[in-house]
Amino acid sequence: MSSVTQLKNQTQEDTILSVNNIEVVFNDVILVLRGLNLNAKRGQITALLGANGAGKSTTLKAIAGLLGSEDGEITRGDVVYNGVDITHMPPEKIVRNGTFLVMEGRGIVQDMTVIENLRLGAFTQPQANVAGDIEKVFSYFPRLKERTGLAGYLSGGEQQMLAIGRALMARPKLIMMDEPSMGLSPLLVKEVFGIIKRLNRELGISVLLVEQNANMALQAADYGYIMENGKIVLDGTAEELMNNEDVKEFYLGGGGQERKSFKNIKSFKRRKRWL
Amino acid sequence: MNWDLLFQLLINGLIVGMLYGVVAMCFVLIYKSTQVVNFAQGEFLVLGAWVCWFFIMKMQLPFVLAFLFAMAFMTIFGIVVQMVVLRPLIGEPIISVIMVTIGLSIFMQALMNWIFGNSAERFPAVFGENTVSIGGLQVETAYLMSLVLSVLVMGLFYYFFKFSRYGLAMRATAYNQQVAQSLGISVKQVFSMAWAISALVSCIAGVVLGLVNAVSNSLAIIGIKVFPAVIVGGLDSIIGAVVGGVIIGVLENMAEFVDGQFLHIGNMYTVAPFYVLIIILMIRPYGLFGTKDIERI
Amino acid sequence: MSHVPHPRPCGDFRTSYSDDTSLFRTRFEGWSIYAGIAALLVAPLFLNDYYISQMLMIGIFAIAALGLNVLVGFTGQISLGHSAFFGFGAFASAWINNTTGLPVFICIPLAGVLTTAVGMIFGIPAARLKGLYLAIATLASQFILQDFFARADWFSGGSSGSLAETVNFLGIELDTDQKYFYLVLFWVIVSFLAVSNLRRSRDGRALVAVRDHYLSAEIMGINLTRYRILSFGVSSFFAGLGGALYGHYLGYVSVEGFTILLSIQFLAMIIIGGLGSVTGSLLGTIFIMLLPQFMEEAASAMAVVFPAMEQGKAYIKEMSVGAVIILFLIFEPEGLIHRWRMIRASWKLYPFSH
Amino acid sequence: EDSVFVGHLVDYTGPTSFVSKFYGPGVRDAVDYINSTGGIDGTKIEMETIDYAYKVPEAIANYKKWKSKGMIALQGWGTGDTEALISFVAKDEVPVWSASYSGHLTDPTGKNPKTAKPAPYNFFYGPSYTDACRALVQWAAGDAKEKGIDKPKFVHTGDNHPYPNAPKEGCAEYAAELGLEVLPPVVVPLGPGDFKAQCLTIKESGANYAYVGNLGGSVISLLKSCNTVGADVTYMGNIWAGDYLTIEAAEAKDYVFPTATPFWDAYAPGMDLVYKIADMSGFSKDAKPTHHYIRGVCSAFYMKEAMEWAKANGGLTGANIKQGMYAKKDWVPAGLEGVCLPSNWTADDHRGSTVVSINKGSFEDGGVNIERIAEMTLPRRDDWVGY
Amino acid sequence: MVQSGELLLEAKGINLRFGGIRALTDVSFNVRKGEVFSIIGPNGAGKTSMLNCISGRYKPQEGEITYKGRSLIGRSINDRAAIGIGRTFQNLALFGHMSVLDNIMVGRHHLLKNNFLTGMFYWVGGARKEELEHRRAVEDIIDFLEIQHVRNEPAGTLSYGLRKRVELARAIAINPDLILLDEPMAGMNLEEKEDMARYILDLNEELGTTVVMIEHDMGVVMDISNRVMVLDFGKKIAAGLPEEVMADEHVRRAYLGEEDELLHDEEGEAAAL
Ligand SMILES: Nc1ncnc2c1ncn2[C@@H]1O[C@H](COP(=O)(O)OP(=O)(O)OP(=O)(O)O)[C@@H](O)[C@H]1O
Ligand SMILES: Nc1ncnc2c1ncn2[C@@H]1O[C@H](COP(=O)(O)OP(=O)(O)OP(=O)(O)O)[C@@H](O)[C@H]1O
Ligand SMILES: [Mg+2]
Ligand SMILES: [Mg+2]
Repeated sequence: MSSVTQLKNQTQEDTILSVNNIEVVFNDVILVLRGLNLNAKRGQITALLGANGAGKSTTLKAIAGLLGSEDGEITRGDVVYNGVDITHMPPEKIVRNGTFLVMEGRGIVQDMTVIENLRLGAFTQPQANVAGDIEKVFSYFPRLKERTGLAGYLSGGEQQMLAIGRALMARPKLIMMDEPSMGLSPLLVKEVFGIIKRLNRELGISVLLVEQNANMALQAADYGYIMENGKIVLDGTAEELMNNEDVKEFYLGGGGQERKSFKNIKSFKRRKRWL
Repeated sequence: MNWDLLFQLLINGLIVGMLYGVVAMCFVLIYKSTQVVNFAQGEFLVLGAWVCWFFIMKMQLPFVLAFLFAMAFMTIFGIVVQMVVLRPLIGEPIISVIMVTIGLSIFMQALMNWIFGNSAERFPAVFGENTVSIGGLQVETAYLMSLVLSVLVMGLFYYFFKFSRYGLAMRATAYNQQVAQSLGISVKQVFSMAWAISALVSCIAGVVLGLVNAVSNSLAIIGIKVFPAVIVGGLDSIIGAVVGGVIIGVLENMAEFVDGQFLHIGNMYTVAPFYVLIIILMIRPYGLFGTKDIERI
Repeated sequence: MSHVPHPRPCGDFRTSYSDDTSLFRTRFEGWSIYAGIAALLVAPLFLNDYYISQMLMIGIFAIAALGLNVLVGFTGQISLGHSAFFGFGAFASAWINNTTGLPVFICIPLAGVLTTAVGMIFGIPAARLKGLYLAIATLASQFILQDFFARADWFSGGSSGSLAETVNFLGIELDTDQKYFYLVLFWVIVSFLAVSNLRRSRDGRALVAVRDHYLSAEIMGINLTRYRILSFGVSSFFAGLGGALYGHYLGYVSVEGFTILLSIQFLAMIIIGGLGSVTGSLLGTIFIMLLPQFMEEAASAMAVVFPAMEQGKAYIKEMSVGAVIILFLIFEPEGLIHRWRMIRASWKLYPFSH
Repeated sequence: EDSVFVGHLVDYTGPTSFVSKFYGPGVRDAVDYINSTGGIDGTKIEMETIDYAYKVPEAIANYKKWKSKGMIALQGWGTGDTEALISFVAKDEVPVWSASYSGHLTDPTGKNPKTAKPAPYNFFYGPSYTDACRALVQWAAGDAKEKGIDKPKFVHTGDNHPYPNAPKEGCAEYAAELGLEVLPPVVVPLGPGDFKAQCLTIKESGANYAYVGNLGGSVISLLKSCNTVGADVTYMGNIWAGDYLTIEAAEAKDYVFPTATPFWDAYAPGMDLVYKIADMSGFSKDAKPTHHYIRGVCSAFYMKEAMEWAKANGGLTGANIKQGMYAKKDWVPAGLEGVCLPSNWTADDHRGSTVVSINKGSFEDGGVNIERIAEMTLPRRDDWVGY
Repeated sequence: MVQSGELLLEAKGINLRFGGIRALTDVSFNVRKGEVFSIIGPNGAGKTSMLNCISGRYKPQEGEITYKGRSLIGRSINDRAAIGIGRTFQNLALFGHMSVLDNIMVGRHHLLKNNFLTGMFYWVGGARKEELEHRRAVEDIIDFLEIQHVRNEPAGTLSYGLRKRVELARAIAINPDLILLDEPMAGMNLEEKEDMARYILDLNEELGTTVVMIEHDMGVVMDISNRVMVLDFGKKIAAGLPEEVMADEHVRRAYLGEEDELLHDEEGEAAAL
């Protein structure tokens, strides 16, 4: 279980994104990713799970080329998107190539209105599409339509909706989402996952999903990775993972037995780590 | 009470203030898209004026042509400076970038001293009439040119920021470079654009200053003089910059009036705008047109 | 701003909390600083006037730069008017001495206190203003104070300036650079210790908290207005102290010396040294004070090799000063102190720490 | 002893570079010439020129550096550094020839109650700012009479700074004494800008004569603005504010200013030496030097002869050189007849000369015309020492 | 269990508007000493705004909030810490450039006595002694929340989940009687949520701190809260014991989604959300 399962019987064409053995270092000294391998298949939803601080967000930023402004860099390995090496490509090119990251903490532009934020999402798109796409986003998130003020005054969940909506404006081929369900009400979580599935099925957009809500994520995903301490420690099809005892216990809650109440967990804790 | 003098000073304030406004606009542009305060603004103005002067006096070109060449030169200069000096600092703390513009101003000042000398040089007469009379006040024709040009430029900016996606891109870049990058905006491109436009407008303002005052490196001081105008108007508002410029221009002249006629304290001209600046800011902490920070938690 | 890590030696050898809050990261660092101070104490016996006066001036300006670093580095309030407070201290000390006849060595800290009060008055807008709006409001204090100096004959002697007596400490006339050096050294040590201590105690933390996130700082019980204004006070105190030392060193204080250009230089010192870093304030001051002289030497040396350069020497020197600042920031945007930390970290941590 | 060390402060890149880049080379070239002709009776002057860009701390740093190199004299520059160095040079016994002509530098003993601080080691060549201004108002009084102006009005313009303010009080007092009406001073910033507001005030006040206390870009802006506004005022510049470059850039009309030497192309027996000096360095090759260059030459030659005296009378020390400045009466350096005015320095009066030439210049038909219109000799009044 | 304790916090008729937006309409509720009180509701319902009213960031146009019997309206924001109200934030509000330790020490601000002067003379004015004492307390909190390993890291470089924990630590450092938690478990996986739940319960049971919590994870809310209030469009639509609230028609529709699905698979759903 401790080895990284390599891709089996997958031809190159099926893989839209492959991350090969990358290492990421911050400030020249802090090593965060230590040889991470990951593949996202075209037209599929790939989930990336892991504990706090495992390096999930860092992985996504590395793929999107956004480490520069945090003084981080990829020191080893490469990232290949659609057969093109994008390891050191400037981020705007990566976006133009069709990869879009919805950042953790949402990254909406607070001092712009909702519409302006959406238009910004379509920065790389022909301007003719914009009006139609905005309507489409509003149809997904009707609540946004009513908010005419600055995005900074939106509630946390509304900001999250806006961030997702903005990603759709870019019409990406591969969408990477960093905890899309964070801060959303249960009803909306369901809706958002519904939307993700629809995008995937109807438009064929590939998705790389970082999620803490493992249950939801694995239900939606085709394939999943679990990472810890900057490395992938387990991977498999969503089904395989859902039936894995450890995954069940630490990510899904209750492994077969009855669900534990949060009340009764108290101080007892069995800590299992793969590494 | 000398109404006539008051009236003339008022007109003068309006007109001079308009030029402050144009210079202030150069600041706002760079600030709006990169959050950087350009301390080399004054040097940009002077360089623009020198280059235009050079084309007229040394290359014997007619004014209009020289002006156009100077504008082209400055646009390229803005881009080059941006590429060599500012691009490596993308993503670094803003205050370091501000410091770099201070270094740039030291560098440019010395370079211009070397190339163009430290004396003041006369601009040849470029208008048929050097002055025109407005409301009984003789005003340099150059100011009218700046007026026309600045209205034009302002209109363009307004359109640019309101409707073009590059306007949005600039604001997004100013907000957070990482976020902008994640949206497919090339921060480098935005920087280039901002500096190019700002240098271009600087050239216009610089040439007007040169026409009015003769060109000399010490004109660079205007770069700092317009800070109050920028702030009164609101750091990120193009319209605010112009309004702020006019307010400061009028204030200076009114201070001169009150001082010269009644108080005889001296120096009110320089200092009074700063008192008013503080008062305005205490009432409106973001200037007249500046956008408020979002204070949400 | 990206986040600066503070790598410590691998493995934590500290065994108590007081160790952990110690001013020095390692015992070695502590000893080197003691040794440095000891070396400075005997320096006047060995070095000539020039070096002593250089160190003395660096000391004076470093005190003021340190003050600015409290304001800009700790609290995050940019000030473009620091040299006015520096000047105020210089005038104030001379004024107190000339009017009350108090001994000069007492007037110097008193001038600091007086400048604190003035700084807090000019800090009032900070209660409402943020960022560059505040920065430019401080520009107002620069011009208003400068105007005041040129006008207030009773205080500053107006535009003709005022005299500052030499310091007499317990009968010893500190009339040579060598003697004055000790007075400056004393205040440098006191100031740097004070600010280092401030940084690790309640109010220093509060200032940094205000800088990093004032909204949550307020909810954590920090009175924003109070701390914003107080940080102007603290900053002005050191400016005033430095200014007073400067005034009595020159013996003569004139309004000409305290312009916006000097304010910008102070800013340059702390940015190049490292914002929010006590040691950085000193390093930055050394850098900015010595750079023109170094460039002068370099340009002269070049002119010997290339006689054609002789003519443009002065310009080349100024241009190099600008260019070095630019290059330095491109190479090390977070200041000397950051570079120093990185160097030290890579000695200890290389290749990787975690 | 085959060389002595002298410091030389210049501002080629700072706010006063406009004039320093003429005055500085004057000193520099003169010293080079002196060295090439045998120095101080065989002793070479080793002079280091440093551009301190008008930054006082830098000036002090260099002063200290030079002091430790054994500097015995200093060729200084502006008001800022000169004032900052007064007590150092007095303590260190280093005579200074500054280009700051503030009146209070002329009181070495502090005998005038208005002198805040005696300046025993400070010298300069030429009239003090106050004396030059007095000469101007003296001329103005005569001019007004000629023009039939009944009660002429005089106004001081300039920033509220040591340099423009230096002559403010003394000059106004003398103007009043001469029967001019003294108007409240008009403050004009030291940097360039649009000064139509100030010009309107001047115009409105009905002033006839305006003293221009600033220099460089500020003066140009003021003259241009006032020309636009159309005030009928005679502008009288201080010595640094008047030269052909200023007149040309400002396109000035009938601008009056004082000098203490001939102009570059004027004839005087001593000018041959000046030309020779300038030829040696090629300074006059590209452009015509302003008269500030010539004052620089004078400044260097007075230093030279004082040094010669010192060498012959006890050795080249600062204190001896200072004594050397008092040795001669109606002193004109050898070879500079008609260039440097006969000067007298005494142990309690550092006013070298009180003779002021008054000139008027205009920009006409694309060129500058300057004519000398008067020479004023001021009395050496005791109450004017240091003031 | 804590059904009838004395009232700690009481809000009456709170109305809050931003221009045309009615963020809160006539909301009243009370919190008893020692209980865990949860606020739930759809996005944009006004939950965070409610906390902001309590902690003084927003001033409701109408209504009254009393805490320990005294009115909170009109008190300055920075007073909140001194009277024992601690708080965490939905959109992380740590001091990014300060170390984790210093961040938590800031929480002790109102408990510390040293000031600029005594702080500068660290050794003589007793500042050192005091700092070290409080440092000890802070280390206990660090141990309690198991963040020893990041103690000296600048907070801004931590991962999202860790930052949430540091925020909690900072709020605990205030020594609050009432702690307001805004989605403390967002961005955490199950295991981490369990940890968090344990911290909150320990805090509540062992230190007696009253907890007001906003949370979208129904599993957590159901399990650890004593009472729940539901907001929707700024209005209070239900309140009471968790089970009662869950049973409410309106809540199920507006907040949890379609009824039948819930009824169908209540267990799994609750765990997942
Ligand atoms: N800019 C940075 N500088 C230094 N260290 C960093 C930086 N960004 C992240 N790290 C470190 O990298 C590690 C991984 O962080 P990352 O944000 O990728 O975690 P994550 O898996 O997304 O966690 P979470 O679920 O909490 O969001 C953490 O230990 C964090 O401290
Ligand atoms: N300062 C403000 N200015 C304008 N509107 C605001 C402001 N603060 C909140 N709002 C609006 O008030 C409503 C309630 O916001 P609030 O943040 O309280 O929601 P919430 O219940 O916390 O939602 P979420 O679960 O998404 O965080 C939202 O529609 C929001 O847009
Ligand atoms: Mg993350
Ligand atoms: Mg919320």
